Amino acid sequence: MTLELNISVLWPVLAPALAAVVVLVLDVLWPRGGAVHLWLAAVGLVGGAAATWPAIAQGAGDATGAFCLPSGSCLYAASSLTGGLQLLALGSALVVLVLTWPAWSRAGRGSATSAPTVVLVALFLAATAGVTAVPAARDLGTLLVSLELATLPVVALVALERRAARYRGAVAGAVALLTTSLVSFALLALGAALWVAATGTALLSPEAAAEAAAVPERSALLLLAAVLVLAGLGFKISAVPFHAWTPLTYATAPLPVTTYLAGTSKVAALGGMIVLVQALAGTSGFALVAVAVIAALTMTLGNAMALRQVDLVHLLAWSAVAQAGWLMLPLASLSSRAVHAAGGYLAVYVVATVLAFVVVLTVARRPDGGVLLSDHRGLARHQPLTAAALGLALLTLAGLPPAIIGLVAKVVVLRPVAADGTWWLLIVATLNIALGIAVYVRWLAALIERTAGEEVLVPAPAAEAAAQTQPRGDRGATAAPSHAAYQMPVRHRVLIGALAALLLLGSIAPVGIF
Amino acid sequence: MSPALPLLLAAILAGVGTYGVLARRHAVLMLIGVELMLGAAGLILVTVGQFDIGQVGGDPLASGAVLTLFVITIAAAEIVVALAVVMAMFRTRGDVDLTGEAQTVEAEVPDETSPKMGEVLG
Amino acid sequence: MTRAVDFPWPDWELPTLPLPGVPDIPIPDLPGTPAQAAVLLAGAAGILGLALSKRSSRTAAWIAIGSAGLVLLASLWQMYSLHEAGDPRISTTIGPLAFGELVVPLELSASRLSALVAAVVGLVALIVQVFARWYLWFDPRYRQFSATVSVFTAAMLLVVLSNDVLLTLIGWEVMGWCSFLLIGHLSAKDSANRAATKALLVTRLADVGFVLGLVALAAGAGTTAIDGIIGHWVTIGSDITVAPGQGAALTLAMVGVVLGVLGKSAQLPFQDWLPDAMEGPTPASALIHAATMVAAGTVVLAQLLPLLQAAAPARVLLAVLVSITIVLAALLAFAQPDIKRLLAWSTVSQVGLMLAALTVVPVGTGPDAAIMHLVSHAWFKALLFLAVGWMGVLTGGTVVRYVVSATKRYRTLRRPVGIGLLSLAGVPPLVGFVSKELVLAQAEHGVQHGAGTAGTIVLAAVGASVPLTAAYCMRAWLILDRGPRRRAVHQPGAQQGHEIIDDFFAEPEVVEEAIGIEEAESAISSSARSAVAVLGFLSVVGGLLAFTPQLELDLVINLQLLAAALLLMILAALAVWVASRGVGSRDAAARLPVSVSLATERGLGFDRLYRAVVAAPVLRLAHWVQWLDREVLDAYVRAAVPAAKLLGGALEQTHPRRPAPGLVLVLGGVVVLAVIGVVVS
Amino acid sequence: MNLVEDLALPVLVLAPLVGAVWLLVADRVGESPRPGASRTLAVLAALLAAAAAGVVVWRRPEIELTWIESLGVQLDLGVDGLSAPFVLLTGLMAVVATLVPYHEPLSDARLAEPGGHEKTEPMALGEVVPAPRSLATYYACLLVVVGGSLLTFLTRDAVVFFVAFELVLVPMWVLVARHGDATTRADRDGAAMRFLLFTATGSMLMLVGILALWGATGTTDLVRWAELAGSSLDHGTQVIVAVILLIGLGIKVPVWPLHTWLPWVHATAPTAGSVLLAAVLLKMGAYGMIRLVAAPLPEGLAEVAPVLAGLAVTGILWAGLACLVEQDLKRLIAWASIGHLGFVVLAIATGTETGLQAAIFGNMAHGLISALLFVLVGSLKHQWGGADLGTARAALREVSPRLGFALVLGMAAAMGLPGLAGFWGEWGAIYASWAPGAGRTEGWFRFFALLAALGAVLAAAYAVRVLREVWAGDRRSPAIRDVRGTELGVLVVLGVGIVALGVYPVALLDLTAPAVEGIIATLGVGP
Repeated sequence: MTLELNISVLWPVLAPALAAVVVLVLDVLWPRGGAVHLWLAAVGLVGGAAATWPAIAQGAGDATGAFCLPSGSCLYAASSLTGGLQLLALGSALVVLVLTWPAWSRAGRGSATSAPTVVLVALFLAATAGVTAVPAARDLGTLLVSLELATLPVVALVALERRAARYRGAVAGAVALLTTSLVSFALLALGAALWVAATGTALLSPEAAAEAAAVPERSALLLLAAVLVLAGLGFKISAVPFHAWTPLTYATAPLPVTTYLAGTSKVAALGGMIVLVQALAGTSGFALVAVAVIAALTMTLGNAMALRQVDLVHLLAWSAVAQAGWLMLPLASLSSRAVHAAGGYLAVYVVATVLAFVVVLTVARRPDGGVLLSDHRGLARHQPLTAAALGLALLTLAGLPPAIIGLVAKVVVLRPVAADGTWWLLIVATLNIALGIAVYVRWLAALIERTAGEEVLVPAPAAEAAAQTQPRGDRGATAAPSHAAYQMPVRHRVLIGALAALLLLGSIAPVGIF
Repeated sequence: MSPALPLLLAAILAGVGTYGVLARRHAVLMLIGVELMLGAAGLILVTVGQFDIGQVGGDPLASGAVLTLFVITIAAAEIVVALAVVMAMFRTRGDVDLTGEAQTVEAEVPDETSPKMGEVLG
Repeated sequence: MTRAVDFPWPDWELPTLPLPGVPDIPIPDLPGTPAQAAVLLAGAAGILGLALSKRSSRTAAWIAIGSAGLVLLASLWQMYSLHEAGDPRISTTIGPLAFGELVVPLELSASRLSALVAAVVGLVALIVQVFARWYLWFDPRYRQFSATVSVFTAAMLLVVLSNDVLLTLIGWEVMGWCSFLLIGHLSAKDSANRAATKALLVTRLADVGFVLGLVALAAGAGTTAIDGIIGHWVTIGSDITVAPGQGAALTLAMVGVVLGVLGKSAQLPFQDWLPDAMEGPTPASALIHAATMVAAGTVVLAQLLPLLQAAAPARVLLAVLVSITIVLAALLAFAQPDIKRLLAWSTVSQVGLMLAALTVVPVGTGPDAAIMHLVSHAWFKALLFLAVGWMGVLTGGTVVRYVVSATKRYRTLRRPVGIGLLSLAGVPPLVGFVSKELVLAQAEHGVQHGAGTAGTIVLAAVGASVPLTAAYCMRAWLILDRGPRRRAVHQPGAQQGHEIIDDFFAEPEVVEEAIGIEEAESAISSSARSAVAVLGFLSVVGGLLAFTPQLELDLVINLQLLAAALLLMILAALAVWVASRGVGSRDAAARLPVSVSLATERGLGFDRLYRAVVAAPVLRLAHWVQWLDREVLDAYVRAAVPAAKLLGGALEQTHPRRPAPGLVLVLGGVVVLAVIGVVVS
Repeated sequence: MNLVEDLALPVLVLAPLVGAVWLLVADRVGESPRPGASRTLAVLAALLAAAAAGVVVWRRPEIELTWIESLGVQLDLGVDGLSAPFVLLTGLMAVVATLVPYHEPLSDARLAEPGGHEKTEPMALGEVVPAPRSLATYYACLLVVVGGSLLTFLTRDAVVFFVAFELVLVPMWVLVARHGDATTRADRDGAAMRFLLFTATGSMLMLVGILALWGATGTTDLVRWAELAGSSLDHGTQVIVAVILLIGLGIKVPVWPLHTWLPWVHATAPTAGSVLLAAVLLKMGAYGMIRLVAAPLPEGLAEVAPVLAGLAVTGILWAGLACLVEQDLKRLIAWASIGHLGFVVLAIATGTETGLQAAIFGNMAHGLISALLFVLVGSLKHQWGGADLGTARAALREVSPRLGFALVLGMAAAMGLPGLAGFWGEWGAIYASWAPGAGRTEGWFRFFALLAALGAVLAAAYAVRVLREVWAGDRRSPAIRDVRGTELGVLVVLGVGIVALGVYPVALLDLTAPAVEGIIATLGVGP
C-alpha cells in the first residue's frame, strides 16, 4: 500500500500552511516580531499564488494528482480550474491581508509581545490553506478536513474583533457562524458516513456513486447521503435555507474579515460544491434538481432582501447570498463547461465583491464616513475615481455593461442551463437579473445623486442665468470641504486601482476567465 | 452480530442530536447535540468499515475507520473553537442563550426604514 | 316616370361635328412624357413655392401661376400628342419599387379620357391660382396657400394619370391632407379648424375601405399596376367574367373602394363634411369641390370600371347610396340659408350624378358620360364658386340676407353667376345641359341594357334631380337678382377709394391679419376677372366637347325623355318663382317651416350622428384605454414595488436574527432537500 | 481610398466610445471641461462616426477578431443590407443628439407654473433646483449610447450583439435619472428605473433565447443562424425560443402590453435622450426581431405570428386611442411611437419580403419622424415650461411659423401621409398583413390589416388634434421664440430626410432588398 505524494503539486496549499507554521515558530523564537509576521504571511500567500501556475498552465481536462493510490485515483487533484480557484483564493486573501494590515499590526501594541498579531495571522493563513485545499479535494477525508480548516479559523477571526464597541456584536456573529457551521459539519459528517455506506469508498468518484445508484437499497442510502452533503456544503456558500448566519456575521465581523468571508471563503464553498456535484451527477437527477431549486431560491431571496437594505454591509451580505445562487446555477447542469462557468463566475464575483468591500471600507474609514447607503450619497462628486471603481464593481455584480465582464459572466453561467433546456430555471434567473439590477442600481443612484451641499436653491427662472454666470471651479471648491481634507491611504488606492483594472481588462478582453 | 444494532444506535444518536440542536437554547447543550450527531456519523463509519456494508470486496483503505478518526479529530478541534467562542459569548452577554437577540450591533446603526424604495422604483 | 307617355318619338343619335382639322404639329422627342412633366411641375411648384419665396408673395405667385400655366400647357400637349400618336402612353415615375413579392411599377398612363381630365384639372388649377392671387392679396399666408394648391393639383394629376393603385392612393391621400390645410387655411378661426378636421377625418375613415380595397386588389394580382390588376381579376370579352372563385373577393375589394370613393366624393353616409368645408377660402372651395378632390372618386372608378362592372353588389351599393344622395343633397341645397352652402350641397348632388352614370355603364362602353359630367361640373361649379366668392367679398358674406339682389348691386357679377346657375340647372344649350342629358341618356341606356334594379333607381334619381336642381338654381337666382329696394347701387371702387389691385404680380403690403376680404372690396384684378370669364365662356360652349372625338359616346338621346326633363325643369322653376312671390328676399325657401330649414341647415343632423356614432364612442374608448393602461397594465409594474417591499418585509420579519432559528432553517432545509430527492427519484 | 476604407469600421465603433471615455475621464480627473468644449468634442465624435457610417455602408469593409476564444465569440463587424440603414440612421442621430441644445432639466419650481398639469405626486413648491454642472458626463453618455447601438447593428455575433444591446442601458439610465425633467425627483428616478428594469428584463429574456439558439446551433454567428434558418431546432423548441425572444425584444420595441415604460421615460428624458431612445434604441428591438427571430426561427415565428401581429395591432389601436386623450405632448409623441412600431412588428410578423421591407422602411421613417418631433417638442417644452396640452398657449402658426411648419410636417408624417417617410412602411405593413407569408392564417391577418388601417385613421385623428391644439388658433401670447440656429438646422435636416424618404423610397428599398430576399429565401431550405 503506497501513496504517491507528489509534493510539488501541493505547494499552493502548503505555502500558506507552512507560512502559518513558520509564523508560530517565529513567535516562539522572537516574541516581538511585529510586522514581520504579516510580511511572512504575505510571502506565503504570494508563494502559494505563484505555485498555482503549473496547474493553471495545464491544458483543459488534464489534472495533476497528489496522494495518489495505486489504483490511480488521487486524493488531491489539481486541474487548471483548481489552479485558477486557488489563485483566486490566494489573491483575494492577499487583498484582505493588505486591507487589514494596519489593524493587525496594531493588534500587538499594548501587549508586550506580538502574540495577538501572530494568532490572527496564523488563523488567517490556516484558513487560507484550507480554502485552497478544498477545490482539489477528491475524497471525503480531504474534503472534510480542508472545509473545517477553512471554516473554524474564520470563526475565531470573526470573534477576535478588537474594537470594544463592536466586540459584543462580533461575538454574536461568531456564534451564529459557529453554530451553523457546527450543525452543517455534523450533517456533512453524517452524509459522508452514509456515502461510505452506500458506495463503499471514501473517494468521491462518480463511478462508485453510479455503481451504488444502480442498486435500489443503496441508491436510497446514496440519496440520503447526497441530501446531507449538499446541506452541509450549502451552509458554506450561503445558499438558502442555510444562509441565516450570513447577514448576521457579515455585519458584525471586522470589515476585512467580512471581505474574506464574502470573497475567499466562497472559493472553498464553490470548490466543495463542484467536487460533490461532479461526483453525484452520475447517479440521478436529484443533485441537479436540488442544486437548481436551491439556486433559484437563493438568488430570489437574496435579491429580495438586498433590495431593502440600507446598511451596505447588509446589502453586500444579501448580495453574496444572491450571487451564491448564481454560482450554483451552472452546477444544475453538469458538464465540464458548467463547472468552468461556475469557476469563471466565481472569479468575477470575487473580484467585484472584494472591490466593493474595499470601497465600503474606505468610505467607512473616512472621518464622517459610515456603511450606510446615505454615506455614499454624492460619492461620485467627492471621490469620482473611487465612485467610478465602485460603480464598476456594482455593475459587474448586476451584470450590466459597461462592466461587460459581469454580463459575460452571466451569459456564461446561463449557457449550460439553457443547453440543458431547464426553462423554468432560466426564467427565474432572468427575472433575478432584473431584480439584481434594481438592488445595485439603487446604490449606484445614491452614488451619482447630488448632495445637499451641491444643490443650490435657485428661484426657478434664474436657474439658467446661474448656469451661465457661475463658474464651475467655485462650486467644486465649496462642495463638502470635509471630504477634501481626507486623504485616502495609498494601499487602498492601490487595491481599488488594481481590482478595478482587473475588471476593466476583463471587460475589454475576457480572456482566460471562462 | 448484525450491523442493525449499531446502525440503530447511530440513528438514535443522530435523532437525539438533532433534537438537541433544535430544542436546546443553551449553547453548550447545543454543542452536545452536535457531538451526538458526529458520534452517530462516526458510528456509522465504523460499522460500515466493520461489516463491509455495501462493498464488493474489502476496502484496502479502510475508509470507514480512517474517516472516523478524521471526524473525531475535527470534532475535537471544533469543540475547542466553539467553547472559546461560547466563553466569549458568556463574557459579553452574561448568558449563553442561543435564542437571544444576536444583532446588538444593529442598535448602533440607525435602522432607516427604507423610504428610498418608493422613490427609486417609483 | 317619364316613360308613361307612350307615342313614338324619334331617338336622336349624337352627331359628330365637322370640326376643323387639328393643325399637324410634329411631335418632338422629348426626354419625358407630358404626364411626368405635369405631375412633377405641380409638385415641384409646391415645394419651391415654399422654399424659394422668402416672405415674398410675388415670388410665390410667379412660381404658382407659372407652374400652373406650364402644367396646363403640358396637359394640352398631352391631349394633342395622344390624339396624334394614339393612347395609352405609359411613363415611369420613381419606380419600380423593390417591395418584395409585390410588383410595384409605379407607372403613369395617359389615355384619351385621363388626358382630358388632366387638362381640365390643369385649367381649373390655373384659374384658381390666378383668382387666389387677388382673393388672398392681403393674406400673410398666401405663400402657403398657393404652394398647397400646387401640391393639391399635383396630387389630383397623379390620381388622374395613375396606372398604379399605389400612385392613386398617394394622390388620394395627399389631396385629403391638402384639403385639410386649405379648408383650415384661416387657422385662427375655430370653425375653419373644425371643418378641416372633420373633412380630413371623415374622408380618412372612409379611406380605410379604399386602402384595403386597393390592397386586396393588388394582393390578388401580385402587382399594383392597374392594367395588371384588371387583367388578373376579370376577363373582358363580350361580357365581363370574373376569374373563377374570386367573385366574393373582388366584390369585397370593390365594396371597399366604393366606400372610399363615397367618402372622398361626399356621398351618403359621409356627405356631411363637404358643406362645412366651405369655411375654406373660396378659391380652395372652387378647387376642391369643382374639378379635383370630390371628382377623384369618379376618376378612380372610371379607371377600375371593368372591376366595378364585374362586382355587381358593389355597383348596386354605389348606385343606391349615390341615388339617395343625389335627391337628398338637391333637397338640402334648396333649403340652405347660405349661397355657398347651397353650392356645396349642389356639388354633393352633382358628384352623385357622375358616380351614378358610372354605375349604369353597360359592359363594353366607356365611362365617357360620367367624365363629360365631371368636366362640365368642373367648369360651371368653379365658375359659380369663384363668382360667389367674389360676391362674398363685395357683399361681406354669402348668407342670403347679405346677398339679396347682389347681381343688381354689382352688375359685373350678373353674367358669371347667371351663366353658372343656368348651366347648373341644365338649361340648353349650356354645358350643364349637355352633360346632364348624357347622364340621363346613359341611365336610360343602362336600364335598357341590363343594369337591373340599380339602373332603375339611378334613372329615377337622375330624373328627380333635374327639377330639383332647377328649383334651387331658380331660388338662388331669384334671391340674387331681386330688384334693389332701398340701397343705392354701389359703384365698384369709385367712392371707396380703395387700392385697385390690378397688377397681380405687384408686391402687396402684407398686413398682419387676413383682412384682405374687407380691403379688397370691389377691387378685383383684371386677371381674376378674366379667369372667371374663361370659365364662363367654357360653361356656355363647353357642351360642344361632347361632339368631339375626345369623348366616345355611342348613346342615343331619347327625345321623349329630353322633353320631359325640360318640361319638369320649367315647371320646377315656375313653382319656385310662384313660391317666392310675397317673400321680402324673394327666397322661396322662406316658405319652409323653421324646423325644416334649421334641420336642413344642419345637414339633417348628420354631424351629431357622426359624433354620437363615431367620435363619442371612440373618445370614450380612448378614456378607457388611458384608464386601463394606467390602472391595469401599468398597475402590475407599479404593484411590483409594493410587492417587492412586502416580500422583503415579510422575509425580513421571518429572517432569523438569532442563531437558534437559523439552525431550524438548516435542518428544515435538509427536509426540503430530502423531499426533492424523493420526488425526483 | 483603401486607408479610409480600412479605417472606417474601427472609427465608426471607436470614435463615440473613445470620445465618451475621454469625456468621462476628463470629468473626473482635474478640472472638468466646460460644457462648450464637451459638446464640441461630442459633436466631432458624432460627425466622425456619421461620416464613417457613410463610408462603411458604401464600401462595406469587414473586421474579424476573436473576442472570447473559449466561447467562440467573435468580434466580427460589418454591414449588410439589413443593418446598413440602421447604421446610417444611428450615425445621423448621433449628430442630431449631440447638436440638440442641452436644456436645464425642468423641476418642480418651473413646472408649477399656472395652468395646472396632471399631478402624479403631491408637489412640494420651492424644491431645490440643481446647480448647473459640467456636461462632460452627459455627452459621454450620449456617445456611449451611440457607440453601443452602432456595435449592436454592426456585429455578426449574437453574444456581442447582446452585450452591445446592454451597453446602452446604463448611460441611458444616467441621462434620464440625472438630466430628465419631472415633477419630482422621485418621478424622475422612477422613470429612469422603469426604463432600466423593463429593458433589462427584456434583454435578459433575449439572452435566454440567444443561449437556446446557441445551444442548438453550436455557434453564435448570426450569419450562420440565418443560413441554418432553424433547421437544427425542432418545431416545439423553435416556438418556445421564438416566444421568449419576442417577449424580450418586445419590451424593447415595445409591443403592447409591454409598452408602459415608454411614455414615462419619454416624458422625463432630456431631448437628446428622447431622440436617441426613439430613433435608435427602439430600433434595436425591431432589428433584433428580424435578426434573431425572423431569420433563424422562421417556423417559430410563423407559429406565433398571429399572436404577435394581434398584439402589434392592439398596440396600434391602443396607442392611437391613448393619443386622443393624452394631455402631455411628449407622452403623446411617445404613444405615437408605440403605434408606429406596432406597424413595424405587424410587418415582421407577416414573414414576407414585402413585410420585412416595410418593417425596415418603417423603422427608418419612424426614426426620422420621432427625432424631428422630439427635437421640436423638447424645444417647445422648455419654452413653455411644460408640455401640458390643457394649458392655453400661443398658437404656433401665429407666433413661430417655423416650429409650426415642422410640427405640421412631423404630424403629417406621423399619420402616414404619402409623400412623407411614414407612408411606405405603414402601407407595406397593411399590404403584407393582407397577403401574409406561408403558414399564417389569412383570415386573422386580413382582420389585422383592417384594424391597422383603422389605426391609421386614429393616427390622423391625433395628428389633427395636436395641430388644432398647438398649431392652429388665435392666441398670440405668451410668445415663444421661433426655432433658429442649430436647432433649426437639425429640424431642416430631419425634415428633408423625411420628405426625401417619402418621395424617393427607391434608394432605401434597393439597399435592403438583397438582405431581405436572403432572409426569406432561406425559409425554403429548412425542413
